[in-house]
Amino acid sequence: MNSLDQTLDTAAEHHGPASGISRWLYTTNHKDIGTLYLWFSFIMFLLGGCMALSIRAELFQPGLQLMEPDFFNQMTTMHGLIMVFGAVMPAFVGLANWMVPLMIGAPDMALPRMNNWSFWILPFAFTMMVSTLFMEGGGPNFGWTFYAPLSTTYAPPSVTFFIFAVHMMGISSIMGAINVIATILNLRAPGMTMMKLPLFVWTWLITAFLLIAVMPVLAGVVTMMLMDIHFGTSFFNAAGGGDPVLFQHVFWFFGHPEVYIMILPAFGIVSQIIPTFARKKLFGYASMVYATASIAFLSFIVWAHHMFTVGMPLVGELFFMFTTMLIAVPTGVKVFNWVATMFRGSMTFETPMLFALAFVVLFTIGGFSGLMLAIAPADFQYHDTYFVVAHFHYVLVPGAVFSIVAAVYYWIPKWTGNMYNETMGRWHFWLSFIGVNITFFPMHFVGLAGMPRRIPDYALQFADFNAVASVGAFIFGFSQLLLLYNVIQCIRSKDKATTEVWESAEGLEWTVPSPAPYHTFAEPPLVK
Amino acid sequence: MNCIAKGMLGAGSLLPLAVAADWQVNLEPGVTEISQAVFDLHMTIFWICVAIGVVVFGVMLWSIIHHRKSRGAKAHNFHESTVVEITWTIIPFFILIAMAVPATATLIKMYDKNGADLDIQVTGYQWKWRYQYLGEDIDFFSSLSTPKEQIQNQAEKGEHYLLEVDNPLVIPAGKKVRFLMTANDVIHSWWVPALAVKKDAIPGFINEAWTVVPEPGIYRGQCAELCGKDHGFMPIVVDVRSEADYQLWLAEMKQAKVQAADAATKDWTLAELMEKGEEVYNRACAACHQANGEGIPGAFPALKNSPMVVAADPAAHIDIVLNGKAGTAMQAFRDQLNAVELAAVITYERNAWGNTSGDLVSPAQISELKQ
Amino acid sequence: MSPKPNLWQMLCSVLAAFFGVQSSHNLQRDFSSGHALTYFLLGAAVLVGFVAFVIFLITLALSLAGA
Amino acid sequence: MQRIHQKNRKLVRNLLLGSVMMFGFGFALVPLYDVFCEITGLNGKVTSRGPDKALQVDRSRTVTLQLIAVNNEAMPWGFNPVTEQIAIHPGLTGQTAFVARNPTARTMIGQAIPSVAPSEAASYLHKINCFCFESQSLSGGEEREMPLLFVIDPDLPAHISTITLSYTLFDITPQQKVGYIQPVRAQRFSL
Repeated sequence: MNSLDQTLDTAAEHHGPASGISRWLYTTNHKDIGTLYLWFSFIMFLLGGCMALSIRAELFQPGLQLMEPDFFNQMTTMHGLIMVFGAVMPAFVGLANWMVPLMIGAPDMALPRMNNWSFWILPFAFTMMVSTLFMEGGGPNFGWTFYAPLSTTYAPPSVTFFIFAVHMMGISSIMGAINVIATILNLRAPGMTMMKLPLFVWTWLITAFLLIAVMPVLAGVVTMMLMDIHFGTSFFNAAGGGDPVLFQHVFWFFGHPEVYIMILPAFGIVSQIIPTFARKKLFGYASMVYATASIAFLSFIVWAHHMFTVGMPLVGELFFMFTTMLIAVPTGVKVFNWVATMFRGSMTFETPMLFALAFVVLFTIGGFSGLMLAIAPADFQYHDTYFVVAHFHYVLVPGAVFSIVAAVYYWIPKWTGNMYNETMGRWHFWLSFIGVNITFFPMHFVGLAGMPRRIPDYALQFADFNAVASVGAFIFGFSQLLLLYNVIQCIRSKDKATTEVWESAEGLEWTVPSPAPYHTFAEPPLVK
Repeated sequence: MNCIAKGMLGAGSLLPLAVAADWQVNLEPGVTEISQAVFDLHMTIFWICVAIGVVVFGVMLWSIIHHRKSRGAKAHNFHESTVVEITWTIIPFFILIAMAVPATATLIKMYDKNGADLDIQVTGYQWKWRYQYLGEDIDFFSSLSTPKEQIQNQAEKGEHYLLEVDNPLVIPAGKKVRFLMTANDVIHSWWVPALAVKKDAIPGFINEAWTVVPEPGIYRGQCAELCGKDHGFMPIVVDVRSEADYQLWLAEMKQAKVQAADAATKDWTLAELMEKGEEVYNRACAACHQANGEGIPGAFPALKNSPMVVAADPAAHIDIVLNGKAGTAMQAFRDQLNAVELAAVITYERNAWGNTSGDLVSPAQISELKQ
Repeated sequence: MSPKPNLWQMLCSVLAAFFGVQSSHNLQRDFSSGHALTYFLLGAAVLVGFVAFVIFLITLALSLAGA
Repeated sequence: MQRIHQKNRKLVRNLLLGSVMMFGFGFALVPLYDVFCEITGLNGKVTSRGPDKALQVDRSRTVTLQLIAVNNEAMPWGFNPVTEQIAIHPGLTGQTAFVARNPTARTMIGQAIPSVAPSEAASYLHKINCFCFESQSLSGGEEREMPLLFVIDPDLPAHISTITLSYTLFDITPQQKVGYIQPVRAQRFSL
C-alpha cells in the first residue's frame, strides 16, 4: 500500500527489539519510548517525593530541626519543578506514546526519530537541574514560579544552569507535542474520523496545541532572565526601565495554560476508564470534546488571577475574576458527564476505577477551592497561603497523579500481557487515598488560619495540623512504593491477560493481543 | 454560622475537633468592615460549594451503591441529552452570577480611595519591614524579635513565636490609614489577616492599601511573598491604639529621637560601646555573620580576622556598614541603626573574637558621616 | 453526507464550545464537513468578542456602583 | 506513502513555525505590556512627558501632590524631596526639586524611577522636566538639587484629590562598566 507500511512490515519480520542498552538508546519504537518516559517519570516522582518528604519532615514541628531556611527554599523549588516538568508531564507524554498509536490504529508515532530525541533530552536536562543543588550557592531557591528579581539579581549563580535545563525540557515538550499532533492528524486508520477519536486522544490533541502555544513563551521568559543576568538588559529590572511585574504576567501567560496541560490528559484518561467499568457509553461525548476546547481557549485569558495582590487596577481585578469563574462552567460539565455516565450503569470497582472515582471526587474538591480562589476579594486572604497549596495539590496529586496511576493499572495488562495483583492494587489505592487526604486536607485549615506558603518554620497555632499533614505525607509517600512493587510483580506475573483484558472495554487498543506486539497495526485496521 | 462551618470542616478532617485555637480551621472574620465583608463572602461561596458538592457526590454515591454489577444492575443505554446538558450548564452559570455580584461589591469597597487620615509608607527589606509616617518624621524598622534559641529549639517557644517584632507598627483606631507599599530589594507582600490587607511590595513601584480599624488591639501577620532565605521570619505586628494613646506614642517617638541625637554627642568609653555593640551585633548582624563572627563559608564572610575589620584605618569598615555592598546580601545600615548603634557595632566588630585593633569608633564620628 | 454548515451554524458550534455543551449530531456535522481552521479562527474571534463583552460589563458595573 | 511523508513534513513545518511565533510573542508581550500599562496606568508607570496641548487651568479644585523618595538596596545617597507635598490647581505648572547627596568618596551614578499612586492618575500627571529622564552622576561628597517641573491634567477624575509620586533611586554605577555582572557575581559572597 505504501512504503512506510512496507518498511514496518519488513522491520517486523526481520527484527524485534534490539538487545541490551542499545535497544533503549537508539529505539524509535513508540512502545519502547513510552516505557522509557514512564520509568523516567516514576524516578522523578520518587525524587520529587523525597524532597516533599524532607519538606514535610522539617515542617513536622515548629522550629528549625533538619535544614537551613535556604536549603528548605531549594527543596520547595526543586520539588515543584521536578513534579511538574519531570513527573507529571513526561508521564502523560509516555502514556500518549504508548496509547495514541494503539487507539487510532497507527503503526507508530508519525516522527519516530524525533520521538527518541525528545525523550533522551530529558535525562540530561534533569541531571543538569538536580546538579545545581551541589553547586556553590546552592540550587534554585526562588520557588518554582521564579519571580524576578529574586530569580535574577538575587539568584544564586547556578540559575544559569536552571535556565538551560528549562530550555531543554521545553524543547523536549514541544517536540513531543508536534509528534502527537502529527500522529493524530495524519496517521489515523481508515474510518477513524475525528468524532470517533477516544477522549484520551482528543484531550491530548488539545493539550499538544496548548504545549506548542505556551512552552515557547516559557522559553522566552527564561531567555529574558538570562539576558538580564548576563547581558545587562533590563526586562525585569526597574532600574533600567523594566518591571518585575512584567515577569509575572509573562510567566503566568505560560503558567495558566500549563495547569491545563497537566489536567486535560487526566480528563481524557478518566473518560476512558469510567465507561469501561460502568459498562455504559460515556455520557455527552460531544460535550466533553467541546468543554475541553473551551477550557483550553479560556486558559489564555485568566492568567492574572495568580496575581490579584500585585496591585492591578479595579477593572483588571474584575476582568480576571469573571473570566476565571467562567471556567467553572465547562469544568462542571465534565464532572456532571462523568457522574451521568456512572448513573444507571453496571459498575465494578477494579483498581483503575477506584483511582478514577477518587479523581472525580477529589478533583472536584480542588475545583471548589479553585472557585473560591477566583473570587478576588476573598483571594486577598487566600493568596500565597497554605490554602493555595492545598488547592493545587488537590488538583495535581489526586487529580493528575491519580489519573496517571489509574491509567497504569488500566493499560498495564496490555503492556505486559499479565494481570497485576488486584488485592495489592486495592491496598495501593486505599493507602494513597487516605494518605493524600490526611496530607492535603489540613492544609486548607492552616491556610485559612493564616499560614503563608514557602516558610520553613511557623507560629505555634499551626503546629497540630502541620504534624497531621506530615504524617499523611509519609503514608502517601511510602505507599507509592506499592506501585513499584505492583508493576514489577505484574511484569513477572504468570497470570496472563486476555486480549480484551476488561469485560466491556471499547477501543482499538483492546483488539491487539496482550502483550501488545512490538509492531502493531502494520496493516491498518478498518474502523466501522 | 461560624460554628457550623467549623463543625463541617472539622468533620471532614477525619479528626476530633478541639475547641483550642490550635485547631482553627476557618478564616478569621477580622476586625474591620472590609475583613468582615470578605469573611461573609468566603462563607457564602463555601456554602454554595458545599451544596453543589452534596448534590454531585450524592448522585455519584447513589450510583456507586445502587448501580453496581454485584447488585445485578444492568447498564442502561442513554449517553446523550442536550436538554439535560444545557440545564446543568445554565444553572451553574446563574450560580456564578449570584457569586459575582457580592464579590464585585466587596472589591469596589476595598478600592475606596477617599479621605485617608494618615499615610504610612511600608518598605519591604530582606528580611524586615520599614515604616515611615509621612509628614511626621517618624521612621523605623520592624524586625523579628523571637530569640534565635527558640528557633533553634534550644529554648521553649513563646506564645507569639515568630509573630513578634521589636517595633510594631502603631496606628490610631477609627482612622483611615493609607499604606504605600514598596520594597527595597525583592518583592515582598504585606499581609495582616485581621485587616484583610494583603498587597505586594515591589521594588521601584508603589502600591496602595487602606484600612480603618475600629477598635484598639494587636494584630499579627507575615510576609506572604517568597523573598529569600528568611521569608518565614519577617512578621508584621500592628498595634492599634486609641487616638489619645496614639498621640502619646507619637510624642514619645519624637522624644526618643532627640535623646538618641543627644547620646551621639556624649563621650563613650570602649567598654560601654562594646557592651552596646554586642547587643546590636546579635540583633542586626549575627543572622549572617554568626555570633562567633566566623560567618558561613561560601555564603557570608567571616569578620573574625578579616583584613578589612582589623585594618588600622576603619574608613573601609565604616563605609561598608553604613552603605552596604551592592550586589551582595550586605545591606546599608545607615538608616536602620542610629549613630550610637552604628558606632557601637563597628567598635564591637573591631575588638571581639580576638580582633584586637583596639580602636574606638565614636558616635560623633558616625553622626558626621550620616549627615 | 450532511450539508456544509453555514456561518450561523458554525458560530453556534463555537458558542456551544464555550459553554462545553454540544450534541453529537452537530459534532458530526462540524467534523465531517467543516474546516478546522475556520473553527479555530472563529473561536479566536469569539474569544476577542467575549473579552470585549466582559470589559463592557465591568465598566457598566463600575459606573452603576459609582466607583 | 510519499503523501503521508509530505503531510507530516508540512505539518511539522507549520507547528515549528507556530512555536517560533509564540517564542516571538513572548517577547512581544514586553512592548504590549508597556502599551497596556500606558492605557490603564497599571503599576503607576509614568510615561507621559508633558501635555500635547495647552491646558486650561482649573481653579475650582486643588490637588495635593505627595512626594516620596526611596533608596533601593544599598544605594548610599542621601535622597529627599525639598517639600513633602504641594497643593496645586490642575493645569498650573508646578516646580519642586529633590536633593541628592553622594556621601561616599567615589563617583556614582544614580537613576531615579518614578511611580504614581493611585495608578489611574499616572496618565494625568505630566512631567515637563524631570531628573528621572536621565541618570544622575555625582562625584564623591557632591550634593545636587534636581528640579522637577510638572503639570496635573485638569481632566483628572474628580474623585482623586491626592496623587503620590514616588522616586526610587537605583545605584547603576556598576552597570556602566564593561561586563558588569561578572564582577558583581564574583563579589557576591565575599566582603
